[in-house]
Amino acid sequence: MDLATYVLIALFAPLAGATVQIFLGRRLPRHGDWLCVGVLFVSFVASIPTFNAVWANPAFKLQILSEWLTLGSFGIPLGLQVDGLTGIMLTVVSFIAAFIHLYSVGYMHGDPRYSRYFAYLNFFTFSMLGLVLADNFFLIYVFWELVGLSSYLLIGFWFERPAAANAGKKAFIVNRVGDVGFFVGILLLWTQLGTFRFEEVFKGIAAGQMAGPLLTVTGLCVFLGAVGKSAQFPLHVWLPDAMEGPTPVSALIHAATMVAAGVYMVGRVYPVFTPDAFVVIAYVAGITAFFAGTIALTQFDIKRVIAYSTLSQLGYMMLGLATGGYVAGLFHLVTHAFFKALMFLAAGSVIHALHTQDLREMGGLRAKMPVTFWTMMAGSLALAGVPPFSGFFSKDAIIGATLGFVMAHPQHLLLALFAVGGALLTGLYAFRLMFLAFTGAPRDREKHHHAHESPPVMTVPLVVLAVFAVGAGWGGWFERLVRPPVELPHGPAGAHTLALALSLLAAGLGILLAYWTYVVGKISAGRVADRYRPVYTLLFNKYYVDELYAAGVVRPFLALTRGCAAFDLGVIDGFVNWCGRFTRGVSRVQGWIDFRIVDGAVNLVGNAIRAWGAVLRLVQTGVVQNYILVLLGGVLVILLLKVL
Amino acid sequence: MIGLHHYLVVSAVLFALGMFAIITRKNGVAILMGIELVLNAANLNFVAFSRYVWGGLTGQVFAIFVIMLAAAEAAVMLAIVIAVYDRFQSIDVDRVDSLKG
Amino acid sequence: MQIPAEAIVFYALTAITVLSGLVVVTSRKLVHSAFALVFAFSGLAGYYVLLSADFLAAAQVLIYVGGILILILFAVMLTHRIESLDIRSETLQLLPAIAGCGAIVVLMLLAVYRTPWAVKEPQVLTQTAQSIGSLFMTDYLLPFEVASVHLLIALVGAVIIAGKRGGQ
Amino acid sequence: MPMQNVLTWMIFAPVAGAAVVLLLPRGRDELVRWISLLATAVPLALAFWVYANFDRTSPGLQFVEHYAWIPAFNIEYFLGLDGVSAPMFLLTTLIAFLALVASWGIKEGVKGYFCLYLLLEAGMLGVFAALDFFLFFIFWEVSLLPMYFLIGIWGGPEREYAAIKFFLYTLFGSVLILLAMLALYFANEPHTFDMTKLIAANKQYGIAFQLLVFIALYIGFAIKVPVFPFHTWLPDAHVEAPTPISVILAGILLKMGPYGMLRVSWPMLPEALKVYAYPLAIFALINIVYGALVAMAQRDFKTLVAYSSISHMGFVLLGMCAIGPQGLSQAGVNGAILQMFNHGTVTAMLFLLVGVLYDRAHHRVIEDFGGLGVQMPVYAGVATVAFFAALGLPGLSSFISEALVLIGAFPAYRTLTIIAAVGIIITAGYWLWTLQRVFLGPLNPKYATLPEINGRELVTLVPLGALVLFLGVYPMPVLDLIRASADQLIALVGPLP
Repeated sequence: MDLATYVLIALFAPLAGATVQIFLGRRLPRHGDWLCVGVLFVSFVASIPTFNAVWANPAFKLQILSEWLTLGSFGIPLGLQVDGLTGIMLTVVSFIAAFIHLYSVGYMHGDPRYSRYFAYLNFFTFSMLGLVLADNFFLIYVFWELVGLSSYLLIGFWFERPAAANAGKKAFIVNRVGDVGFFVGILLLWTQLGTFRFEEVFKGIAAGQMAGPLLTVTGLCVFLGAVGKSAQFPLHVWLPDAMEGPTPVSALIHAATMVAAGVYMVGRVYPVFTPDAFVVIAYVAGITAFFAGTIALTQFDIKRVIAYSTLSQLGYMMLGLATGGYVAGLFHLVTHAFFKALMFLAAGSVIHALHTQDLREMGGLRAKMPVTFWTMMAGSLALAGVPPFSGFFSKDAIIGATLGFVMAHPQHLLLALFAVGGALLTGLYAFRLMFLAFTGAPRDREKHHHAHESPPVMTVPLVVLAVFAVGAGWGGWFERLVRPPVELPHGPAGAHTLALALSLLAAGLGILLAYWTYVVGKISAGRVADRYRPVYTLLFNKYYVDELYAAGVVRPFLALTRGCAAFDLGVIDGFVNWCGRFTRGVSRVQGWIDFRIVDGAVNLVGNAIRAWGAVLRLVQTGVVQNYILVLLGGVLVILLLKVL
Repeated sequence: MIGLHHYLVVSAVLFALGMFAIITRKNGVAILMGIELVLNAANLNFVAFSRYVWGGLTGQVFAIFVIMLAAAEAAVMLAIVIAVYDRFQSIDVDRVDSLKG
Repeated sequence: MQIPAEAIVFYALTAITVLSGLVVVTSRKLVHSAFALVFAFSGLAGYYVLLSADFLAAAQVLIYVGGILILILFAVMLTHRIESLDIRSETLQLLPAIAGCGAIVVLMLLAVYRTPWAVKEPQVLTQTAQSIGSLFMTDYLLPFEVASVHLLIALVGAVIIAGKRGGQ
Repeated sequence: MPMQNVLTWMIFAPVAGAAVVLLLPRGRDELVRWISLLATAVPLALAFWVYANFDRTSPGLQFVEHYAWIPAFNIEYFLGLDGVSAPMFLLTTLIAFLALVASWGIKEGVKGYFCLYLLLEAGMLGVFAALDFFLFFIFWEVSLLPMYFLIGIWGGPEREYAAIKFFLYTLFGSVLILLAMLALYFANEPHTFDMTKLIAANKQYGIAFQLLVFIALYIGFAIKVPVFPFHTWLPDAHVEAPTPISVILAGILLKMGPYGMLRVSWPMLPEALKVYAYPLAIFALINIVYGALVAMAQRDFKTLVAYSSISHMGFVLLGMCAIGPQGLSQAGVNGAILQMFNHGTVTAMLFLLVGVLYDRAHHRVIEDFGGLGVQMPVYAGVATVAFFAALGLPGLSSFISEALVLIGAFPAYRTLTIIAAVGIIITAGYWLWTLQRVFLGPLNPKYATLPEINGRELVTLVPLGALVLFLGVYPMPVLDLIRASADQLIALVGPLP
C-alpha cells in the first residue's frame, strides 16, 4: 500500500471508531473501549510510514486531491497534504491520543456514559488529524470547528454539573468568536487571490498579488482564529473553565493537541503574516505568556495551575513563531505536548487517588504514589526548562529567538522581559505545585490515608510520556524535519549564548524560590501574600478578566437582546396591532355612519309610510255610511267642477 | 204645462231624500229604503227623458230593467239583513264594523 | 186662468211623493217609514202614467209596492225582537248629510235649469205595453235574458245567505 | 401513470386524496390517516423518480406541461421544474410526508384536518411548479387558505388572533403581487402571464416601471420570507400552530417568498434589482443579526425557533442580492437556494423536536426544562444534531450554504458580510444557551417521568437528520440540481451597469 492509503487510514480510522461507538457502543463488550483504543493505535501505526518517509527525505511532499464542491467557475477543492511538519504532527498527535485513550480506560472506569466518552474522544482525534492534514483554508476551517465541537462535547461531558455545561458553552462560543475572525480572514484571502489552497495562496502572496496593510489585516484576522483556539490573551478565558471536563480530556485537548492547533495553523500559513502582523502577534503572545504565569502562582486547583501553565507555554510558542523562531516555536509545541500531557495525566492520577483537586488538601504523596511522583517530576523539570529535559531545548530556542528579535529591534525590549520573566515564573509555579502536592506533611489525613498508586493502565502511559518528556529534546531531530517556508533573518550569534544563560538562571532561581517557600519555609507564602494583598487578590481572581467579560460583554449583550425583543414586540408588533385597531376603529365609525344615515333614511321612509298608513286607516271606520258620505263628497266635487 | 224640468226637480228631490236616508239612518233596512228611493228617482229621470227628449220607449225599457234589478236587490237585501241580524243580533250599521282598518 | 188637469195631478203627485219621502227619511219608527214608502212608490206610478208609461206604472205598483216593500217589511219584522217593538233607529252624522244632500239638490237644479234640453213636443199618450214587449224580444233580447239569469242568481244567493241561519 | 405530466400527478394526488378523505364516513379516523398518508406518499415516490430523471446539465425547464387553460386572457396551465424550483419542490413532498406522519397525534376533527392538509400540500407543490404567473398566484392563494384554518382551528390558545394576523398579513402581500402581476400582464404585447415570455421581454420595461413593480413584488414576497419589518406574524403563527403545521409553515411556506423573488422579480426586473440590491442586503443583514438577537431573548421554545428561521432566511436573502461588479455571485445564488433547502430540513427537525417536547410536557418555556439529556438520551442526541446544524457547524448541511452565501456576498458587500458573520456568533450563542437550559444541567425532578422519544417521532426525525448529515459531508447531490439554472439566472440579470 502506498503512503496515501496509510494517511487515509490514519485519518479515517478514528472516525470509523467514533461512528461505530456512538451507535453500538453500549452493546459492545466492555462498552467498546477496546475498539476505540485499538483504532487509535491503528491510526498511530499507520502514521509511522509517513514519519519515515519524511525522515528519509525532509523535502518530502504528498498531495491527495479531490473535487468536493464545484459550481462552474467557483469551486471548493478537498485535499490532504503531508510534509515535514504534518508528518511530525500526525505521529505525535496519534501517539499521545493513543496513550491518553489507554489512560482513560482506567480513569473513566465506571462512568455511566463510558461508551459515549470514547466515541467523542475518537471523533476529536479524527478532527485533529484532519486539521493537521488539510491542504486548504476551507477544509482547515471545517476541521477547526469540528475540533471545537468535540472539545464542547468533552468539556461538558458530565453535563449534570451546571459548571461543566457552562464551561462547554463558553468554550464553544469563545472559539466561535475566533473562528469568525478566521473565516473573515479566509474570505479576504479568497476575494484577493481567488483560491483556498495554501500553495496557491503562498504563490499569490509571493507574487505580490496581496501585500501591505491589507495582508496585515488579513493576517491578523487569521491570527484571531488562532487566538480563539489556542486561548491567547483576549480569548483565553475558556481554557481554565475547560478543566471541568475529565482530566484525560484536559490532557489531550487542552494541553497537547487542540490548543496547539492555533500555533500549528500559524506555522502552516506562515507566509500570510507580514512583519507588522508578527509584532502584534508577539505582543499578544508575550502578554499571554507572562500574565498566565502570574495567575498560575496563586491558584490552588491542581488542574487550573497546569491550565494556566499551558496558557503561558502557548504564549511562548506563539512568541517564538512571531519573533522569527519558526522552528523553535513548533519544536516547543511538540515537546510541550509530551510533558504537558504527562503533567495532566499525573495530576489525573493524583485526583483519581485523592478524589480532590485542591492542592491545600494534598501533601506528602511522594511515598504513596512514587511512579506518579517521578513522572510528574520529569514533566515539571521539562516544563521549567531544566537542561537535559526536552523543555529546555525548545524553550531556550524560543528565548534565543526573542532576544535576537529584541536585539535587532530594541524598541521591543518588553518582549524580552516577558520571555525571561515567564521562564522564572514557570520554574516557580511548576515546583510550587510539586512541593505542595508531593512533599511535606500530608494536610488531609483522611484523604492521604486512602491515597494509593494508580493502576498500571494509568501508570504505563505516564511512564511512556515521561520517557518522551525527557528525551524529546535530544538529537536535533526536529530541525532536520522542519524548515521555515520563508527565509528568516538570523538573529545575532550572541543572542543564543545570552539566552542560554538567562533561561538557566531564571529557571534555577524559580526552582530555588519554590524550594525556599514551600519546603524550607524560609519565605512564608502567607506573609508574601499579605504584604502584597491587592496584587495577590488581583492575581487570584485572574485579573478579573472573566468578570470584565461578564459585565462588559455578556450582560449588556443580553440587555440588548431583551431590548430588541421588547422593540420587536412593542414597536413592530405594536404597529401591526395598532393598524388592526385603527382599521377596526375606522370600520366602526363607518358602520355607525352607515347605520345612522343610510339606514336611517331607509327607516325614515318606512316609518313615514307607516305613519301615513295609520292616519289613513282612521278613514276605514267600518261604518258604511261614512263611505257613502265620502262618496257623496266626491260626487259633489265633480258636479262643482262640471257646473262651475 | 208640465215640462221636463218639473220631473227633473222632483227626481232631484227624491234622490236627495234617498241619499239623506242612506247617510243618516243607522238601521240597515232604512238604508235600503233610501236606496229604493234613489232608484226610483233614477227611474223617473229615465222615463221623463224618454218622454220629453227621445220619444222612443228606451227609457221605459231601462226603467223596467231597473225595477227588475231593484227586486233582485231587495231579495238579496233581505237575506243579508237576516244573516247580519243572526250574526250581530242587530243590524245597526255602526256596530257592523268588523272590516274596520 | 184655468190650470190644466195635468198640472194639478202632477203637483198632487209631487206632494204625495215628496211628503212620503220625507216621512221615510225622518220617521223614528221603521214601520212608519216603510208605509210612507208605499205612498212614495204609488206617487211615482202616477208620474209614469203622466209620462204615458202605463206598462211601467203597472210594473211599478206590482213589483215595488207588492214585492219589494213586502220584502222590506219582512226584513224589518225579522230583524227586531217582538218585545222591543219601538223599532227605533237613530241617525248618524246628521249635519254633513244635510249639507251634502242640500248641495246635491242645488247643483242638480242648477244643471237642470242651465242645460238647454232638446225638448220635443210630447206625443200623445199611447199604449206602450205591446211595443215594450216587442222591444224586449228584439232589440233588448240579450239584456232581457241576462236579467232573467240575474234574477235566478239573486234568488239562489238570497236563499243560500238566508239559509245559513240554521248553521249558527 | 404517463410520465410526461408527472408534475400534474404530483400536485393533484393530494387533492384526490383530500376528496377521498372527505367522502369517508365520520368516525373512521384511522382510515382517514392511512389514506392521507398514501396521498402524500405518491408525490414522494414520484419525487424520487423526478430526481433521478432530472437533467443536471440543462439550465432550461424540464418536465414541462403546457396546455391552454383560459385562452380568452391567454392564461395557460404551464408547469415545469428547473434548478431553482427543483430542490424545494422535492423537499416539499418529503416534508409534507413527514409532517403528516407527525400529524398522527391529531385527535379532534381528523377528517377536516387531513383534507385541509392535503389541499395545502397541493397548493405548495403548485407554487413551486407553476410557470404561468396567474397559475402561480392561484396556487399561492390555495396554499394560504388551508393554512388559515389549520392554525385557526387546531391551534393553541390564541389561535384566532394568530390565524387572522397571518392571513391578513399574507393577503396584503398577495394583493400587491396581484397588482404587479397585472402590471406585467398589461406591459406585454400580446398580453400574457407566461413567465418565460415575461422574462424574455425584461429588456423592454422602463426603469420607472421596473422600480415600482419590483417594490410591489418585493413587499408581497418579503412578507412571506419574512424580512425585517414584516416578520411579526411569524412568531405568533408558529406559537399557535399545531406542530405539524409549524413544520410545514417553516419548512416550506417561508421558502415561497425567496423562490418567488428568484422566479419573478430577479429575472423580470433586473435593472430594478441592481438599484435595490444594496438596501435589500441591508435588510437581509438586519434579518440575520436582529433575528438572532431577538431569538436570544425568547422564553418560548417555538418563538425562539421562529426567530431563528428569520435569521436563517436572512442568509437566503443576502445570498440572492449579492451583486458584485460582475453581477450576481455564483456562490451567492447557489448558496441561497441551497440554504432554502437546508433551512427547510433543519427547521422541520427543530419544530418536530419542539413538538415531541410539547406533547410530553405540554408547555414550551425553556427555563422550566433542565437535564433532559439524562432522561431522554436519544431525544437529546437527535436534538444536538439539529441544534448544531442550526448554528452552522461544518459537517452539517447549513454550514455549507451559509459559507457559500458569505463567500458569495463578501466581494459585493464587505462590511455587511463581516457583520453577518458576527451574527453567526450570536446564533451559536442562543442555540447553545437553549441546549444547555433544556438538556444539560441537573435533571429537573418534574420531568423524571418524561418518556423517551417514541418510534413514530423517530420516523419523522431520522430521515431529516440523515439528510442534514449527508448533505453536510457531500452537498453535490442538491447543488448540481441548482448549478445550471443559477448560472442562467446570473447571466439573465447581467453585470452592474
